[in-house]
Amino acid sequence: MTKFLSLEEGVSENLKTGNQVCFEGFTHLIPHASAHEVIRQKIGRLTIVRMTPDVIYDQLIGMGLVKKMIFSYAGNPGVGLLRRFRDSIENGWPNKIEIEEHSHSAMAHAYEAGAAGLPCAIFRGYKGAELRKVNSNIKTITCPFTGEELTAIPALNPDVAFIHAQKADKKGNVLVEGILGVQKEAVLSSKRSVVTVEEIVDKFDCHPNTTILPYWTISAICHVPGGAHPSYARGYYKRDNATYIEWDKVASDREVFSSWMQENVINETPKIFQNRIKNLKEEDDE
Amino acid sequence: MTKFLSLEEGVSENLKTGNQVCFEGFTHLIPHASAHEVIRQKIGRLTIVRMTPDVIYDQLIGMGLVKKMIFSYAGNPGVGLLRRFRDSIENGWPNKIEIEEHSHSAMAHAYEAGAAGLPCAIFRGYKGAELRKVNSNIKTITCPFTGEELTAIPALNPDVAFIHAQKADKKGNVLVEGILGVQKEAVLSSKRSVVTVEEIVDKFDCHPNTTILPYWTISAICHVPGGAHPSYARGYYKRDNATYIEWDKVASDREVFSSWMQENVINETPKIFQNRIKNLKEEDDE
Amino acid sequence: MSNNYTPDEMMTIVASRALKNDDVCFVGIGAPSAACNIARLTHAPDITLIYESGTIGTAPNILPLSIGDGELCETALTTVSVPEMFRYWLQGGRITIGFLGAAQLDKFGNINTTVIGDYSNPKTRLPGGGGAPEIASSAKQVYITMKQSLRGMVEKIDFFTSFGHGSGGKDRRSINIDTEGPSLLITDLAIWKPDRISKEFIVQSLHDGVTRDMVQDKCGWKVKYSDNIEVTEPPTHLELKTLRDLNERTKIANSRKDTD
Amino acid sequence: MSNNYTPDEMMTIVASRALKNDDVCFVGIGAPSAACNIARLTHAPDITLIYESGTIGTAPNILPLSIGDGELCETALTTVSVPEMFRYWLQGGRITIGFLGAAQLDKFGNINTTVIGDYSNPKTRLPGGGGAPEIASSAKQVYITMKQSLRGMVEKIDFFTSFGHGSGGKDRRSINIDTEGPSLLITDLAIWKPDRISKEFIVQSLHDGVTRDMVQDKCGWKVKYSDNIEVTEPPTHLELKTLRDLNERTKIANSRKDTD
Repeated sequence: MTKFLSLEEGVSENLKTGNQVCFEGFTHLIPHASAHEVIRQKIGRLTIVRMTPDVIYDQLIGMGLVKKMIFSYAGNPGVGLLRRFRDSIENGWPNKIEIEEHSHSAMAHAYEAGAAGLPCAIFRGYKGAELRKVNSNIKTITCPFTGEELTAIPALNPDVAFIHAQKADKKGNVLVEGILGVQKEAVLSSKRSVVTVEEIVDKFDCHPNTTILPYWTISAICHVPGGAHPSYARGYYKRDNATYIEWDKVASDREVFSSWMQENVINETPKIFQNRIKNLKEEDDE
Repeated sequence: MTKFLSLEEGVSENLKTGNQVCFEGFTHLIPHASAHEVIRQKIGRLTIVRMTPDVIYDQLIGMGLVKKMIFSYAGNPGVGLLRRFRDSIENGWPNKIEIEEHSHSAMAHAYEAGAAGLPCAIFRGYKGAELRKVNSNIKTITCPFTGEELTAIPALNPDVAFIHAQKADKKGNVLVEGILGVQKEAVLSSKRSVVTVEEIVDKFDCHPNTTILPYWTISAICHVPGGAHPSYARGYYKRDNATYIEWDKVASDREVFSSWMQENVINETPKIFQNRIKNLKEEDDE
Repeated sequence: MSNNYTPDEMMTIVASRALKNDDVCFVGIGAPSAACNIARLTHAPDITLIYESGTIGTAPNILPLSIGDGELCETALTTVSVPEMFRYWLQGGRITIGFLGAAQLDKFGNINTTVIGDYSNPKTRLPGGGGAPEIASSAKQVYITMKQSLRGMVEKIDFFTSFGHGSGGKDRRSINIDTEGPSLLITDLAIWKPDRISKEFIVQSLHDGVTRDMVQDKCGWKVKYSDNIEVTEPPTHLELKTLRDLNERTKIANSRKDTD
Repeated sequence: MSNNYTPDEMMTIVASRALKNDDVCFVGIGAPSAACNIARLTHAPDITLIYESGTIGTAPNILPLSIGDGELCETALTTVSVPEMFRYWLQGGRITIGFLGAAQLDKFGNINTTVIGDYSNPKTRLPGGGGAPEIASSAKQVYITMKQSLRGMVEKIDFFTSFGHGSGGKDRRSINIDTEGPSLLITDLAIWKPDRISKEFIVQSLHDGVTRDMVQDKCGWKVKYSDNIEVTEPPTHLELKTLRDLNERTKIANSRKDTD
C-alpha cells in the first residue's frame, strides 16, 4: 500500500545502509532526484543495480556510498566513459567497488524472473562470451526436452527500486509511458519501491493497455517535478544532452567532482529539479 | 513480409493438412471467420492449440478435422461444456482426438518461450496437480542457484497462428488493443501467421506503447469485418453472448450440429460476418 | 434483513463478506465474480479485482458472462497480456485471494474440474483446470464456493486438478508449497474452515434455517462441526438489493436484441 | 560525387550502403546509428531500425545522443519494454543485422568493449558489453564499424566481450551458435569480409585514395587482401548531403539553450 511522502521521507523510510538498490531508467525517466537524496542522507555500503548505470551511479560511487555494483553497461550514453566508476575500479578512489557484470539480455531476464516470482531465468546467452569466466552467477542448465545447454542467471530481487514516472493518481496508481525500460520489472521484483512523479492527477484517462502500476505495488510516491533531469520525462521536458556532455568534464577530476557535488547535490533540495527543467519544456519546440 | 490476401487465399497459402495451428483469442478477438474458412477448405489432421478452446474448436472437432488438441481450458465460457469436444473424447465421434492438457500458466509460459526463441519455459507450476502424471511434456529442472525444483514445459511453436485484430495499416502493421490475450506471443512463436482485421487504415495514430505487430512478422492480412463474431472487437462491436448461449443447444445433438454447420459455415463466405455484427455495434448503446 | 432469499444468493453474499477492502482477488466466473463485485459495491469499495484475461483493478457494472468480456477491460485500471498476468501477477505472489469452484471437492480442499471417471476414458469430460493449478499454489489463500451435492462433495475426487491440503496436515509444505491454500469453503448451506492441524474442512456456521442433517445429506464425507457453531447472518436488505440489481442489469445486457 | 569528405563520413556512408530495404537492424549509437539512418533516408526507406531501448521501426529526424532519446520513441511504430526487446525481438531471431562497434577487435571479428588489461585490475575500465554478447550470437549477421588504429585492431583482444568467429573456421558452430556472425567490417580505410573458410577478415575494397600501407599502418595484425581488390566508390553528393544535413540538425538540437 502506497504512501504519499516527501522525497526525504520516501528515501529514509525505505532505503537502509547495506541494501541492494536499483535506480532504473533506460535513458528516459532516470530517477536523478532520488539518487541525490540518497547522497544527501549518506546511506552507504549499497549494492547498486542497473542495466545502464550512468551519471547518478558515477555520483554514488564517487561519494563512497557503494560497496558493489551489478550492471551490464557502465557509460555516459553517447558521451563516453564513467570517470568516477573508472577511478574506483582502476585506482580504488574513494574505494574499490566490487562488480558483478552481465549483458543487457541477462539483466533484463533477471529482472523479469524477479518480477515473475522465479528464482532464476534461463536464456540463450553469453555464447563464447568471457563474462562467463569472471562471473560465478552465470551457470548452465540443460533443456529437458531438446538437450540444449542454456544459460541460467539468478533472479534480481533488490531491497528497493527507485523509478521516476510521469503521473500518479490520487490513489497512488502510477503511469509510465514512452520508453519503458525495465522499470515495471524493477518495481515488481523489488521488496519496496519509491516512485517520484512529475504530476499527481485525480484520475488517469488513458489507453487501456497503458503501463500502470497499481498503488498496492508501490511503497511511496513523492511528487518531484523535474526529478529525472538531466534525463527526460516524455510529455514534460526533453533530455538535457548538454548536461550529460558537461558531466564528462566534472567527473574527470576528483576535486572538481567533489565541489560540484557539494554545490549541486549536498547543498540543494529536491525542489531544485523544477528549476533545472525550465528551459527544457516540450512546448519550447512546438 | 506480409501480403494482403482474401481470407480464402490467406488460409490456403498458409495452412496445410497435418499442421499445428492455433486460433488464439482470449474471449476477445477470437478469429471465428478464419476457423470457418479452414472448415470450408476441409484442411484436416490438424493439431489445434489454444489456451481456451471454445466454439470454433468444438466446430473443428465436430467436423472431424482434428487429430490432436493442446489446451488448458475447454469450455464455452460462462455457459458450460463443449459438447462436440466431449462427444469426441467420451464417444469417439466423429473421431477420438488426442489431447495434451496443460494449465493456463503453463500454456502462457510456453507461448512466451516460443516467442522468445527458447526451447522450453520454466515456471512454478503444477504443484500437486495430477496433470503431471498424464502429460509427459511436463518435466522438472533444478535451479542451479537455489536447488529449487521448477517445472519445465516445451515452448510452443505452431506452424500457423490465426488471430483477429482491430486494424492494419497500409504497410501491413497490425494493431491490437483491449484484452490482448496471448495473441502477440502466438504470432511471434509461430512459423507463419494470418491476421483478419476489422479495418485497414492509412496510418495508425496511437499511444507509443500500443501493441503493434510490425508487417514483417505477419504472413497474410485479410480484411474481414466482423470476423471475430460472436466474439467481439473492442471499438467495433460487442460480444454476442446470446449466440454463445445458443451454441450449447446446437452442439448438444450431432444432427442439429451438422445441419447448422452446413447452413452457417459450409454454405457461407467470409462476407457473412459483417451482417452478423449489425445489431452489435458499440454505438448502439451510446 | 430479509427472509426472502435463495440458498444461491446466501452463498454469494456470504462469500462477499469474507473479502476485505485491501484484498487482491483473482476472480473466476460465476459465484466468485458475483461475490467479489457485491463486496466491491458494499463494504469493500477499494478491493482489487483481477480476471485472468489480464484486467487489473476492474469494476464491472454488470457481471461478465465470460472471463474476458469487454466490460472488464473498459472499467479496469489497466489490462495486461495473459502471459504477464500469470507470470508477474499470479506467480509473482501478488494475489491475496484466489477464488475456485469445483466439480468435485474433497474434505481437504482438493479440487477436480478435469474428468469424472478415468482420465483416458472419462465418463464426463469437464473443461479442465485453466488457471486453477497455479491459483491453488500461488494465491496467498484460496476461497472455494460451491453448491452442495453428493456428486460434488466426495470422499475421493477422480482427478487432482488442483491441490488443496492433499491428505491433510502438512502435506502442502511437504511438496514445497508455501502459501496457505484453501482457508474457506462457502456452500449454499454452510461456512467451513479447515481444522488448524488436520486441515479437514469443519463447519463453522450453518446458514439461517439449515440443519446438520441437511448439510450431511448433501455431502459425501462425514461432516465435522466446530464446537462453537454459529448461525450465519442472513443477507441484509442492502446486500440482497445490491446482488439482485447486479443480476438484473446483467440479464438486460445479455438479452438478444432481435430487431434494431 | 565529391572529393571533399572525411574518412569518418566515408565509413558511415559505406556502412549505409550495405543495408537493404528489408533489413531489420539492431542499431547502436554512433556510426551505426548514422549509417542506418542514411540508408533509410536514401536507398532503403522501409528499413526497420530497432534500438535496444525498445523502439521498433523508428525514424528519427535527428541522431539520438543516447540509445533512448525521446526522438526514437516519438517516431517509432511502437515502443516495447526492454525485457521484451531482448526476449521476443533479439533472442527471438528477428534481427537481420546487428551493428557492433569495438574498443578492440581481432581479425576473426571478436570484440572487446570491457577492459584494457586484466579484468580484475584493468588499465582502462571500459563500459562493458551491454547488448553485444547476445547481438553477436542472435542477430542473423553482424556488421562491425570502427576507425582503424593499432590500439583498436589487435592480434589478441584483452577480453572476449562478444564472440565473432573465435579462432576462425567452424568455431561458431562448435559452440552451438547457428547465426552467421561478423560478415562485414567497415573501417575508415577499407571494406573487409571474412574468408569463406578461415573466417579471417580480408580487405575487399580500399576507400578512394587509401593505400595498402595506410591500412597496415593502422592494423595490429598482418592484413590480407582479396585477389580482386576494388576501390570503394566515394560518397555521392546525395549521400554526403544527407549525412551532413542529419549531423547539422542533430548539432542544433543538442546545443544548450542558455536563455529562454
